[in-house]
Amino acid sequence: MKHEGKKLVWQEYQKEIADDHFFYARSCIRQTFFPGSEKVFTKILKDELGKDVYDSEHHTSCTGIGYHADAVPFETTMTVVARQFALMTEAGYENYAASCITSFGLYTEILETWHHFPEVEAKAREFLFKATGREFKIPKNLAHASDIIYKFRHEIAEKAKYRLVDKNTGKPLRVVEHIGCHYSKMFPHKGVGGAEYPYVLTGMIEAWGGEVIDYPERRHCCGFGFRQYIVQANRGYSIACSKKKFDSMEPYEPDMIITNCPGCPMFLDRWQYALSEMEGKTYGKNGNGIPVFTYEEVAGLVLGYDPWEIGLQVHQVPAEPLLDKIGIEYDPGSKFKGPNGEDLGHPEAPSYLKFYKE
Amino acid sequence: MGKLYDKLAEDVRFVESLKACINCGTCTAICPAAEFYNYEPRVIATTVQSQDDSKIEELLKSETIWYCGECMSCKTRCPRGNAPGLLIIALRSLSQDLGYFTASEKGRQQLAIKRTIGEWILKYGYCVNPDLLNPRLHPEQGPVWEWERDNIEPVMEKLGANYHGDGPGALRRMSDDDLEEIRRIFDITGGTERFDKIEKFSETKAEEMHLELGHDIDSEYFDYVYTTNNSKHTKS
Amino acid sequence: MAGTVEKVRFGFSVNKDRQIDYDANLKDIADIVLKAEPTINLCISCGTCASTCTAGQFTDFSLRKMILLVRRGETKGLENEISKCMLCGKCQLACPRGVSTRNLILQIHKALKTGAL
Amino acid sequence: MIGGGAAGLEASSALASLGFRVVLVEKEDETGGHIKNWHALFPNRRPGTEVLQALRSKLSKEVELFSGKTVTEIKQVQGRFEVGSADGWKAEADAVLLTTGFSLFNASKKEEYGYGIYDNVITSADLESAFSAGKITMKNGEQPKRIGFVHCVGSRDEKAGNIYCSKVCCVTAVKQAIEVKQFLPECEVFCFYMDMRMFGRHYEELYKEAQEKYYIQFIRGRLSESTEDHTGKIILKVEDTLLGKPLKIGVDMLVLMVGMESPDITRKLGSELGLLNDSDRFLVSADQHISANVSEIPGLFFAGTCTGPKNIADTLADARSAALAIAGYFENNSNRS
Repeated sequence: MKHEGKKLVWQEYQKEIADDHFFYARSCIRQTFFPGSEKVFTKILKDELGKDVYDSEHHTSCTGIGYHADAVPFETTMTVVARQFALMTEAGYENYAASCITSFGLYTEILETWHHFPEVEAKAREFLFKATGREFKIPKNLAHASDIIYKFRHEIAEKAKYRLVDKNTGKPLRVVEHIGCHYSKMFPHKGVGGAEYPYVLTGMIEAWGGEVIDYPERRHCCGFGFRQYIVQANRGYSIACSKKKFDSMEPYEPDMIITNCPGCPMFLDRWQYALSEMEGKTYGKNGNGIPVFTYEEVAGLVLGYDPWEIGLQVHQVPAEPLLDKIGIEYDPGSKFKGPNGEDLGHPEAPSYLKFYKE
Repeated sequence: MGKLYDKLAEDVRFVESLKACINCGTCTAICPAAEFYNYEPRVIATTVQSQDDSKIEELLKSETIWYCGECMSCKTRCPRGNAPGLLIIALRSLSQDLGYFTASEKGRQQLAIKRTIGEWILKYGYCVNPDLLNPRLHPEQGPVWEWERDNIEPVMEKLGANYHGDGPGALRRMSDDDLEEIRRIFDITGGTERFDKIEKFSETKAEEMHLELGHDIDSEYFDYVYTTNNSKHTKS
Repeated sequence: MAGTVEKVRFGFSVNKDRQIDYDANLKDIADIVLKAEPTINLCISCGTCASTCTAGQFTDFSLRKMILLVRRGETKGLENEISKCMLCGKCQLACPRGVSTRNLILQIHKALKTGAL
Repeated sequence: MIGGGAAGLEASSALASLGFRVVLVEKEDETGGHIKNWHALFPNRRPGTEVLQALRSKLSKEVELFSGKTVTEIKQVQGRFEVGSADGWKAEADAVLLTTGFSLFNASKKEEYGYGIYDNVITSADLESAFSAGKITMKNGEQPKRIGFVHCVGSRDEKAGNIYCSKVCCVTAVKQAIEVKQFLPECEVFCFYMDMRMFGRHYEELYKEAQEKYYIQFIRGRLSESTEDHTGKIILKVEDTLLGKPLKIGVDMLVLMVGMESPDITRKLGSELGLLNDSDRFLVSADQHISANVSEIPGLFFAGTCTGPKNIADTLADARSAALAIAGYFENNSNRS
């Protein structure tokens, strides 16, 4: 493998990412499963970097999951997206920051469609005005939240308390990066590093001391597939996709997986549990899984945030072996405690996957 | 050129997705659905390209068009700049418009999607919400999710969410005004019409199958479409 | 892990992969057939054999596909497939590359029956 | 003559034999263009040097050769042409023949194939050099046990910016596949193609020989991506389109059949002269069938691959045809005056 070759590709795909004043749009899946990640994102931007992030109470889902599960027509989705843009415009912002990859991909796709078919944009404007009386400007800058963390990765590294390094050996941790399909597969130039060798997570991992693993099924979808997960009868497809990835990355003995899409970390986490129950198979050492993180969680960890404040306890694959490997200080006993230290009991232990109750 | 083909050609997704396929198989080679279903995006493209209405009708009533996961990996690679994944969106739209989707097991699942994700958007402003992800329908979410659901308020507070709260933040309660705007958008843009069609055609199918359609996720027909898998979709 | 009992009812099982895994597939049948009837190498997958095939009119039998399946090591279920051929030999007359199709089918049949499996 | 490859050499000697004074400018130190990098030629695998020597030996002393000069400028001054190079060299001519040839597609632009990233992914040109050096080895020094050839790399590909077929890659792949088998008889060879375009005499026979004598396997499917596994093997994903199934196969070495492109220099000189480039960026002849060597500018002519992909025999015929066209042009001009 020639690292230089990848660097040449990366140079081809530099994208402009705004520096400040973001209109932040939350994600259906992220806020449901990993709300701590959205908290970390705004905390890092506001408290660590002194940026202005506008969090509107009026915005909604972009309807992307409904659209890609084909229950919501394109015209409806475009108009809801137009409404999000209108909220941004009304709030006096120009830089749109999406927490979700499906949203980011959809916004990109819609802007592209509007560019090529101006009559479609005109129709969306007309629909929006009829339904809400709102009007909008197209964002000056559209970024995924991971683009923004990528942009400030070195600033985060400077403030970091920990590095993605094995505290005993001093060696970089071996990290699998998983990019949401809709980040750049449709429009390679809209993603940092393009579609084939995306750099957005690699850049963070490198800046924070880790080493990226390039394994054969690196580009494979996690298997969400919208309707392929939503409907129980189809979940065999969804889990098969993740399994293919685990089998492919296993020989590299990864320490962790980092993702930038809201759905992927949930699936890569839960499917390890389901596979362990179905097949007795675990992908880490000694019955552990491979812990899966959002990039916000990893940023929070290197900055020294409390693992239980950022939400690592709601992962099914425990993070403790990794925290120990890095040497992150944490209180095992407060893992499943409430906000004021109250006892909330604890989840049941799975049959095979290792469980750390305290 | 047939009527169904003409209808497809009206869809902007179609215009963006199919420009003279050369049958090279680049899409199938990279397609996750081609690995785990009896499915080839290449064949979808050539079938539509034939402009043969009887073949297209067959496709609209088939299981085949429901296998794609819309990951759009095909779009990255096609040497002709096609996107079978977008073509699938156009086909699925038409299949639902014409009521053909109830002819296939996978197509019938649209009712389950409408009654979950679809209606949740209108109720919560988001496609998913922890309140809705019942461990009974999602056993794969595991014991940690069950614990989280049992302790949802303190856990969400600890993780900084504004669970069911007013004002901004994760998992906030959406205001009625905002939800009303979304509903109006659905009414004007064909979203409501799509939902109604899914219900209407599912009703006919449910009657035919002697299953109770009901109005929510606790009905015979819902349960049937949500869980049935005849196992003929994959390699045996 | 042998003897694992599924404790949770998920309502689905992991879909099987239909991708041809060339490296994992055994090529024992192909090896035998290649030696027994080397003209299999001359096939250009033009489909003339399949289009002229009488059995192919009434079943989904296709010698063109059969040859590829043997070469890729995808031999599961092939024995049943090949028994659909009636050995009429029309394909041999039609083949533009001079593949000895009749003997090829016999050799595939034989290999599948007695092969190294 | 701008360019001393096959077309430039052949047209020069043809024009010289017709009695014209010829100035041949070549950007490299030696004439021969791509042929001098090609170990053997299809379909009969004769050494490239053999053809090159024949072409060079025909050059008489009437041909004045300037090598190591990159032409950067062609100007029309009062019915004549002024040709200049970057280092200040200048020449005047009554007619100019562009024989600027082709450049090879930069394989690293097909990012998903991993050229320049994965160690054992090489191009067809790299493989010719390996043949010349008499050594086909992987990065670790071992001999490959399985090699894959990918047709249409940078050809028939809108994503790569080239919709056209480069014509010669299919037969080159077959030739190289056979040579690999002659070199390493134990090595398995696979060709991944979309269509086998065996357009020339004895090409189809070569294809048959590859199957019959060398057991080379042809799989109809365009490569979608290659990756490297933990053992260094290159993992390919294609569809076996004739079976209608995705296929995964590991190879020790992957050879990318890079296509032909119009070189930057042709487009630069062409646009300064006001010549038209086609959508494929090759130069446009006055008439594709009837006057393929004639440009829109009186006195300016084309030969060889500057007007599109050609094999050597067609290039040489095109060069001789250009020589006749130029001779005819002077004949007409002198009759008129």
